[in-house]
Amino acid sequence: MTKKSSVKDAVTQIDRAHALHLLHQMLRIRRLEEKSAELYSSMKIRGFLHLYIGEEAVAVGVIEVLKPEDNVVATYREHAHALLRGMSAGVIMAEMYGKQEGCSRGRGGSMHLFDVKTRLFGGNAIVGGGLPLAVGLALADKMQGKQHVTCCFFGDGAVAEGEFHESMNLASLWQLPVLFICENNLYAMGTALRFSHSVTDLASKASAYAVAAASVDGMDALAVEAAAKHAATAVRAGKGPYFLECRTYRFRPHSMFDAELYRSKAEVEEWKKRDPIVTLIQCLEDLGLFRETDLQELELQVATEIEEAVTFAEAGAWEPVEELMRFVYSEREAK
Amino acid sequence: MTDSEIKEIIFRLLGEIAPEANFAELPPGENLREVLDIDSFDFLNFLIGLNAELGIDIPESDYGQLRTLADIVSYISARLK
Amino acid sequence: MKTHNQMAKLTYREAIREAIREAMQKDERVFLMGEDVGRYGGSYAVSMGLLEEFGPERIRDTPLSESTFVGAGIGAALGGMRPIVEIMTVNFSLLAMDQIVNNAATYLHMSGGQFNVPLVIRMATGGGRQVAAQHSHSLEGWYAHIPGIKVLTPATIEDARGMLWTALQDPDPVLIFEHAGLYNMGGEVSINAGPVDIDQARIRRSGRDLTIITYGGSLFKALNAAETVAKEDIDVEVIDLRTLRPLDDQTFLDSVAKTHRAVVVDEGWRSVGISAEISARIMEGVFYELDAPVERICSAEVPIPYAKHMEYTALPQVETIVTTVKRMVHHDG
Amino acid sequence: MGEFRMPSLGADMEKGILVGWNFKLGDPIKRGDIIAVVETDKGAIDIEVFEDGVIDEILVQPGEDAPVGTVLALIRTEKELPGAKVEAEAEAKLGKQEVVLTEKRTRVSPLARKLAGELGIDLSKVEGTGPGGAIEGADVERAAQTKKIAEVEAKKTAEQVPHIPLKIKTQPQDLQSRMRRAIAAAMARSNREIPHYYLETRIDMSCALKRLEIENQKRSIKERLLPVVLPIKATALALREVPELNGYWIDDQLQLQEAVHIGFAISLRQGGLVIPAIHHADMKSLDELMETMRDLIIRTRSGHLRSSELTDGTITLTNLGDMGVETVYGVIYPPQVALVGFGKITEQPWAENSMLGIRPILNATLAGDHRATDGHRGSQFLEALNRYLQEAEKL
Repeated sequence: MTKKSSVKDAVTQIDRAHALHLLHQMLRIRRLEEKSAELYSSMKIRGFLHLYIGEEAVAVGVIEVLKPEDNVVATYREHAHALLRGMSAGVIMAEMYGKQEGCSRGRGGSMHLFDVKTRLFGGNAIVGGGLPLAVGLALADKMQGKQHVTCCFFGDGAVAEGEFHESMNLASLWQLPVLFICENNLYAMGTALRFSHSVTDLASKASAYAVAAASVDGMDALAVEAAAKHAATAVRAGKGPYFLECRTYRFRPHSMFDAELYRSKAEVEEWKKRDPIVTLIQCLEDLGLFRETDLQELELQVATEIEEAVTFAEAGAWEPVEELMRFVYSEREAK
Repeated sequence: MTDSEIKEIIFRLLGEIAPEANFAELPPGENLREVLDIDSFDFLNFLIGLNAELGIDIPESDYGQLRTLADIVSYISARLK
Repeated sequence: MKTHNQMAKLTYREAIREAIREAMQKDERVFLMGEDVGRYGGSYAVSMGLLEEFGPERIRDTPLSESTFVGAGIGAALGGMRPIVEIMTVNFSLLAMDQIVNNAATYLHMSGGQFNVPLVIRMATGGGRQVAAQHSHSLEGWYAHIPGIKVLTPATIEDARGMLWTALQDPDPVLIFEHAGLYNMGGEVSINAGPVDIDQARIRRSGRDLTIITYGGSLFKALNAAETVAKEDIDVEVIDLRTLRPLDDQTFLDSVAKTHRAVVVDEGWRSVGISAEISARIMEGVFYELDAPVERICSAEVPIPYAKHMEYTALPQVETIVTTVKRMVHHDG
Repeated sequence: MGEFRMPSLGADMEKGILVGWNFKLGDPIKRGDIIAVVETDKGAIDIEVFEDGVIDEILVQPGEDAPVGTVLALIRTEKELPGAKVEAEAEAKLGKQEVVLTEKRTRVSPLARKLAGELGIDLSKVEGTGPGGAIEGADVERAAQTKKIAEVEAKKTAEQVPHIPLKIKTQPQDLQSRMRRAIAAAMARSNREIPHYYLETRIDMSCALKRLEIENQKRSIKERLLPVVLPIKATALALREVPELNGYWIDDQLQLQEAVHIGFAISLRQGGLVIPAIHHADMKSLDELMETMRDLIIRTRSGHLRSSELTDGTITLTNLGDMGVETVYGVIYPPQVALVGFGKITEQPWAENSMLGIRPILNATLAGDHRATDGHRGSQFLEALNRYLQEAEKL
C-alpha cells in the first residue's frame, strides 16, 4: 500500500481489501455495542456502560498502526480497544455479564477490561487516571532499551485533569515514547467543550510542553489511520511523545442512564450524517471499489460473531465466592 | 390395618413427643396424658400426626374417647373401617 | 548464623541509605524517583551521595507532580522495573491517593490476577517538629485500611536497614513510613545485618502486668514509660507492631491474654484509626481475658498546632502513658 | 408474542412514567426504532425496541408510571422471541423492632466472670474493688479463697448427717444443675427483694369456649386453637389498660415497657423451666399467638432458643391447667413486676341473677410487686381480663 507522507492526500489511494478490513472492524464494534445496550435493558449487564458508537473510526485507525508488543492504556469506554487488540467478543461479553470467563474474571465489568497477552493495561474509571501509568510504562521501555510505543487513550474531559498536564510535562521532559490519543467527542459527560476548556483547540495545548501534535477528523477511519501512522513512527523513532487529537462524536448518551439534556436531537442527527461506517462505504462506492454483497457478507460474519459471544457469556459461570480474597495480594509464586 | 400396626404408629408419634418414655410397659388402661406427662400442645401435635398419617379427622368433642391406649386403638380402627 | 558479630554505629537515616544503595547494587531494575532525591540529596538527606554513585538515570529528580510520578512508578513496575518512589512526606501523598488506592492497590485483583505492581513507596510521617498542621500528619492508619497494599512502620535501626530489600522482593506494592523524628536517632546494627521480615510484630520489652501496643515513632515513648513505671514494680510488656498491614494481631493477643490489660499508643487521631482496629481485635480475640477496658492514647483530634507547648499537648507523651498505666494497674492514678 | 417492557437504565432506576408512544396499534416496527419516551428522575429518555414486528396491544397509557420490568406493549413477531423474564424481586421488608433493654447490671470484668464460672463463685456475693465498684479477677480469686475455707468447716459438720440417696431422673448433669441454679438464684432474689401481693378471680369461660368451638369447626386440625390462647390474648389486651404491670423495677423505680412481651413458662420433659417471651402478644392474632407458642415450645424443648427471647419478657404467665391444678400462686421473675397464673378449667356451680347453673370456670390469679403497683390496680387488671373473656368474639 503506497502512502504519501502528508496526511491530507493519503486518502485518495485506497486499497480495497484494506478498506474493507477497516469497515469490518468498525462493524464488529458497532454491533457489539448495540447488543450490549440491548442486554443492559434486559438487565443481563449492570453497573455503568459507556458505548463507543460513533467514535469507531478513532480506535480502528489508531490501533491498526500499533504492534503487538506496544502498550495500550485506555478509559472506561474501551470495548472497542479491547476487541481490536485481540480480546474475543465472547470474553468481553462474559466480563460485562460478570462471569468468570471474562478477561478480569467478572471482577471489572464494562469499565475494567485488562489483557496481559495483548498488553492492554486496562480500562480505567478515574478520568485521567491512566495517563501517569502510560508515562511509567514508556519510562520502563526506554530504560530497558525497548523500541515500543505506549499508546494512551483519553477523552476531552481528561485534558482538564492535573494528571494530563503532569503527564505531558514528564513525558516531554524525559522524552518518553508515549502516543497520547485524545478522543475529543465534544462532551465530558454533560459538559460541552466550551464549558470546561479556556482553550478548546486541545491539540494546541501540547506546544506548552514542546510535544509534537496534530488533530484529525475522528469520523474518517482512513484519515485517522494515516495521522496515527505518522505519529507512531515518530514516537517509535525516539523523537519523544506525540499528541494526536481525534475530533469525533458519540451518537449515544454518555452512559445508559443519561437524558442528554446538554445537547439537542438535531445536533446528534447532524453528526449521524457523518457516521464513520456510512462515510467509509460512501467513499469506496465513489471510487467504484464497493459491491453490495460486501456489506451483506460482513454483516453476516459480524452477526455470527456477536451471537456466539452472547452464547459464550450466557453459558459462563459465576466466580466462586470462595475466591473473593484471591489476588488481593500475589500468590507466593517465584519472584 | 391391624391393631398392632395402629399401636406401632401411635408409639412412633408419641416417641417424637416423649422420647425417653418406654412404651413396652405402657398399661393399656392408664390415662395416657398423665402417665407420659403430655400437655395440651403435645396432645394436639399427636392428633395432628394421626390425621396426617391416617387421614382421620378427630373433632374436639371426641377428645373424651381418647383417654387410654386401648381407647385410641379402638377409636382409630372404627374410623378406618 | 553470622560468624563474628562486629557492630556498626549507624543513624536511622544512614541505615535507610545503606539499604537503598545495597538494593541498587544488587538489582539493576531498582531505581529511586522522587522530589529532590538527586541533586538536593533528599529532603531528609537520606539519598545524599546516591546521584554521584548511580547517575541521573537511576536517581531521578521529579517535578512536583505526586500523582503522576507515583502513577509513573506504578506504570514502571507494571513495565518490569522495581522502582522506589519517595514521596517527601505523607502529607503530600494525599495528592497521589487516587493512584495508590485505585491503581496500585487494585490492579492485581481487578485484572483477575494478571498484573502485579512490585513497587515500594517511602514517605516520612509524624509530627513533633513544629511544622504545623499540613506537615505533621500521621496517616499510616488510613493506608492500613486498604486491601492490596502493605504498610510498614520501621522504628529501630535494624528494621530501617533490613525492611527495604524484603519489600522490593514483594510482588505487591509496599508503603514504608519513616517517622521524621527518627532520622537522627543513632544506634548499633551488625555490619552484615541482612533483610528482615515485614509481616510480624516484635516484643521489645517483656512484662507481666500490662501490654503496650505501639509502632514507629511512639515506640521509644512507650519504652521510656515502661522503664519509669518499672521503678514502682509495674512490669509492662511493650510490643512494636512493625507492620500495620498485614497486622500481626496474634502477638498482641497472646500478650494481652497473659497481662489481661492493654494500652494502644498511636500518634494518629483516635477516631476510626489503627488504634480502634487494634482495640476491636483485642475485644474479639481475648475478651474473656480482659480485666479492664482497652485504653488508647492518641493525638488530640485537632490539626496539629505550630506552637511548641500546644503541639506537645496535642501529641501522645510519656507522662500520659505513665499515668494511664498506673491507673489501670493500681486504680490510684 | 414479544413483550416490550419498561427497561432498567441503571441500578438506581426503579420506575418510569410513560410520556408517549411514537407508534400506534398495528404499526410495523423494526430493531433500533425509538418506540416510546419515558420520564425518569434524570429527564426524558428515548426507549429503543430490540425486535422487528407489529404492535399488537398497548397495555400502559401515556401519563401512567410503571415499575421497571412492567410489560408496556405486546409485539407480534414472525418467529417467537424468548421474552426476557424479569423476576420482580419480592423485597421482603422485614421490619426489625429494636428492643431496648434498660437493665442495669453490676459491672463485672470478663476475666472475673470467667473465673467465677470456673471457681463456682456467686458473683452477687462478691465485693468489687474496681472502678465504680466493678468486680475484677482479683476480687473473685479472694472470694474463692474465703469460699474454700468455709467449705472445709462445712465438711466437718456434714459428716454426722446420714446421706439419703435421692431418686432423680437421669439428666445431663451440668445442664440440669446450671438451670436449677439459675432458677434458684432468681427465685431467691425475688423472695428477698419483691413484696408480693396476690389477687384471684374466677372467670366464666362459657363465652370464650363457645367462640373457640365455632373457630375450630371452621379450621383443619393443623390450625386448631387451644383454649389457653384466649386468656393469653385477654391478658395482653388487659395490660394495655393497666400498663404499670408491664415493666421492670430497676434503680428503685418502675420502668414501663412499651412492648408487651409475655414470658410463657414452658416445662422441660427432663425437669426445669424455661420462660421464652411471646413478642408483642397484644398485636398478635389468635392464629399468630398459636403459631408462636407452638414454635416456642418446639424450639425450647430442642434447645434452639435465641438468647433475646429468654431475657426480654416484660411479664410472665404460667398456665398449669394441663396439670389439673385449679389455682396457681406464682413467684414474680425479677426485674419484672407481675405474674399471671391460670389453673384448670373445671365445671363448677355458678349463681347468676339468683339462678344456679353449671359453668366452665377458670381460676385466674395475679402476683404483683407492691413496690410498683397496689391491689387496686391489680384488681382492675383482673376485671379487664374477665371483661375481654366475656366478649371473647372480639379477641
